[in-house]
Amino acid sequence: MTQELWGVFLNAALVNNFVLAYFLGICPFLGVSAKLDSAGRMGLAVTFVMLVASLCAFGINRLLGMIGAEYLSLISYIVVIASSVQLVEMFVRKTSPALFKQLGIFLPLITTNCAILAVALFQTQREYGLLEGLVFAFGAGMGFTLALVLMAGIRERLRLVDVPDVAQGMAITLVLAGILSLAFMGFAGMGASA
Amino acid sequence: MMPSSHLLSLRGAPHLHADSAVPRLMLHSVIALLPVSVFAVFLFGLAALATVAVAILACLLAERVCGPRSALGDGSAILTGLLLGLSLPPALPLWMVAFGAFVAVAVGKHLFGGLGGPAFHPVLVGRVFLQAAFPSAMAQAWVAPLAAGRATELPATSLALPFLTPDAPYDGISGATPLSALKAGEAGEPLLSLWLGTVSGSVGETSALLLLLGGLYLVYRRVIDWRIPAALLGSVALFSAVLHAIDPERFPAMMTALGSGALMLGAWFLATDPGISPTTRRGAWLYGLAIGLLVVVIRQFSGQAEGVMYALLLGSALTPHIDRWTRPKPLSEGVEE
Amino acid sequence: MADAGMISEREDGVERLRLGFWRENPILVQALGMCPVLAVSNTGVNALTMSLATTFVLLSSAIVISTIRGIIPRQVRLACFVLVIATFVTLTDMAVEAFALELHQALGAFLPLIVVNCMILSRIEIMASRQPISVAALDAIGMGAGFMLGLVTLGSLRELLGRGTLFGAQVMPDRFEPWQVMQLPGGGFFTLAALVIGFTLLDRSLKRWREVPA
Amino acid sequence: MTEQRGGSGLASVLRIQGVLVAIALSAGLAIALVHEWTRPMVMAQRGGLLGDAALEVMPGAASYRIYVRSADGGLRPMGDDDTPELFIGLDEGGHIVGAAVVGSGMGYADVIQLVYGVDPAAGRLTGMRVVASRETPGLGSVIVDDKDWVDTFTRIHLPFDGEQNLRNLRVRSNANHEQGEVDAISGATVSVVSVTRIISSSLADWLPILKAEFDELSGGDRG
Repeated sequence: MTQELWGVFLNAALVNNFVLAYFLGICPFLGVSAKLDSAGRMGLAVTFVMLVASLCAFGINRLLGMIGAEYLSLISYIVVIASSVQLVEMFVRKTSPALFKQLGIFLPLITTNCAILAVALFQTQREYGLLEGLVFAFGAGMGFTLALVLMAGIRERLRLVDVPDVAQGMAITLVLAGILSLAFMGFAGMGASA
Repeated sequence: MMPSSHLLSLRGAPHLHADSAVPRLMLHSVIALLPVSVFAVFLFGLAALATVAVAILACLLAERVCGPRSALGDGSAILTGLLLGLSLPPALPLWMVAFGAFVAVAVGKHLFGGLGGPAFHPVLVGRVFLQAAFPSAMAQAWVAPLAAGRATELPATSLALPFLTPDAPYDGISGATPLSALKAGEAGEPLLSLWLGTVSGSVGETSALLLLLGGLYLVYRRVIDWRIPAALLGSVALFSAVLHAIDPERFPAMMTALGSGALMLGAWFLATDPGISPTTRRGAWLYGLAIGLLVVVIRQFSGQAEGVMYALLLGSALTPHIDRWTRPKPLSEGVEE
Repeated sequence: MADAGMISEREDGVERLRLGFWRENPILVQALGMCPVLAVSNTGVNALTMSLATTFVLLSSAIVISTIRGIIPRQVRLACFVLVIATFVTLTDMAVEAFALELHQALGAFLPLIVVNCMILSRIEIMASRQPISVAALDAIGMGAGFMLGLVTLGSLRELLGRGTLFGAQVMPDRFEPWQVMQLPGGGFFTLAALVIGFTLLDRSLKRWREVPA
Repeated sequence: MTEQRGGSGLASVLRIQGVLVAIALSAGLAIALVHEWTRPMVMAQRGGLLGDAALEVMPGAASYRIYVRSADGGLRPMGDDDTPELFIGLDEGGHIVGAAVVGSGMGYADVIQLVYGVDPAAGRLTGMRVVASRETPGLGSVIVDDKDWVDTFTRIHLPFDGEQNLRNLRVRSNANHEQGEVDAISGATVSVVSVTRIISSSLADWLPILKAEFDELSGGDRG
């Protein structure tokens, strides 16, 4: 069991990294990853919201399964995840202004991030249980953070060099992501025990 | 960028502080790679010679096309080509070699701002691109060492027409490198031939001993920082020894791990590139350690037989962060800019 | 992107179509709405399906939102937008599943992911919730066409180089060695980068060419 | 996202609620209607895809009956709301000629769904078809495209230990099919291992049931 959970985690974080293998969440990826500090904090906030999303999706699947209305799942994910995140945001703002300053400002941004909904959808499609789902969400979030932070480091460095002007901005970031994506192929097959 | 780093650091590595530094680095690196290149031609014959020659020529051509200023003189394109050629399977179709060289120089180097700019080693970019683009060719284009007739004829696959699959099947026994044999659970090569290099493998990666000598020469010439290969090889040695102690059936012994694959080539000649490695001493240790760990993890736990290239790429992605953590605190802001 | 919101109601439809297709091309210029689609841009057919589905969702949501824009309270407008978009995405998903099951399986979870396509939400917010139906619809069509231009080019290129085929038909010579990397995520990033660079260069030379006779 | 200011008072709150509820209701209604309309088509197509694959992996089968596992661990004929789990193949004369099981599990990129044929009496596989997968085209997709490799599943014997307990299928280069070994393909290790693992774990579930029920089903030919 732990072996399988470890496999789920590795798969989500490294082998099928959300950003580098599925292109998910690249809107903030292109926007935020230029600054190292915010990249790390954004990543943590995303991880947190992914965990919330995974919990919500598990509950929704159970509930809709009971009344036989699975076809409403997509619309329910969207609504429930968005409102849960909003609740969490309000809660954090009240209880811990410091934490809110660190992570909270990203929360509204994240709600419509495709990576979040993808956690819910993938987890459903792969029929993960509650624990597996949470591990998957955590792995996906860690993988997202890792990709974001690695990119941010390189992008900060790239500001000092002479990138050809047509390639500046989006293009060079995409090439960077492409190379990282190829580098992550080194992890292919990890966690899938023979 | 870092006002105080070159006041505190006594490193001999050329940080572009003198105009002559680049050609000097290139010259000594080429000298250090000569023995292993000659050995490669002895081992694999014409195939090795053609691979290296095409890689160098293609790099020069790409440099000419992409580099607006005349940058051919600094020798960096020659070194890139040499290293790339040495890292490829000997019977790889030559058009693929040229393609990889072009990607290395155009994408890996000039897109990222030319010499001194690259975030990744251009050779690694070219190599990993070829690996991903033509996986079956890269997995099969091996040549048996010391084959008869190697001095006079090229493998038929080398001469495949550009962008086409070769007519002839790849000669080499598929998956014949010592590492892929280990991965498939077959018996490895004897330790001695592994270190001497009389085994199958990429053109210039087989002889761990000659690569080690070349690396030591670079250290002696103060061209590279000895801490990086020391940390890298040390961490590979440490982690493989630990794994081997846990399960000797499944994990190869320390000396096997050290002597096989592209480890020596990567540790001495690629990881040490001043453009992609950390600037501080502590950073160099951390960097080597991280890459070594990644090499062992990828080799032993992923689906890939060889992990050096991936580990090096990931390591260079870590460099900016390592630099940040280990940067000496400046005494006061903005001493000089 | 900032000035897109300030387009006045008088602006003629053709201009809106043109903007979305070229100068504000969602993929190549604005880098919007790529997340849910790039992962399945490895063949022409997948790219075409995804962009048709996206365009359909954008167009129908734009029409509906524009129709009911008078009664949507400002405070919950985003919730309303998302509800409408999610409905159309679910409908599309079910339709594709019913009529093309294998395509549906190839697209996997990425079809429902259209719901979080930032391009759709931003067009709804900027245009449909403020403009009459005709303008909103034309804008949606223009954006959808631009989206399709970017995505189908990307998908075709990846398929051509990565498999030697175009929309499933063999194009390259028999012994063409496919560049497998193009079918991998890394190749997707590279191809998109190349397209962005190509688009920028093309756009620049078009401008220069237009300036010469003037 | 949040707009704290704006109209206050009960009336406006009610209005907001009303609009939201109205939109949500019409959305739900539209989805439910289309769902009712498309579901039969989807189910038919699904069953068709699986059924076609099942016929291919049961040599000699001309038609099939579909079963699912019942709550007590036995088998029952598939109902309207079920997804197929087991196909029992019948020849022209209506005699049972084999069984095909639907299995699924995680591949390299996404879930792989497949159908494999098994002859419980002879203790061997009779074929395998991947029905749904998103493995990397050109690499992992060989589990669909590589005809030679797919065909080897008609020759693979189930590996039993001396006590007739089923052991796992394994992937090896130079595989010995008599020993339940599946050929490795370089560049597609993960996908090949996934397919093998899916069949292996599915067999562990199904083989006891099949062995127990097969005779009974054979006896029930006329029913």
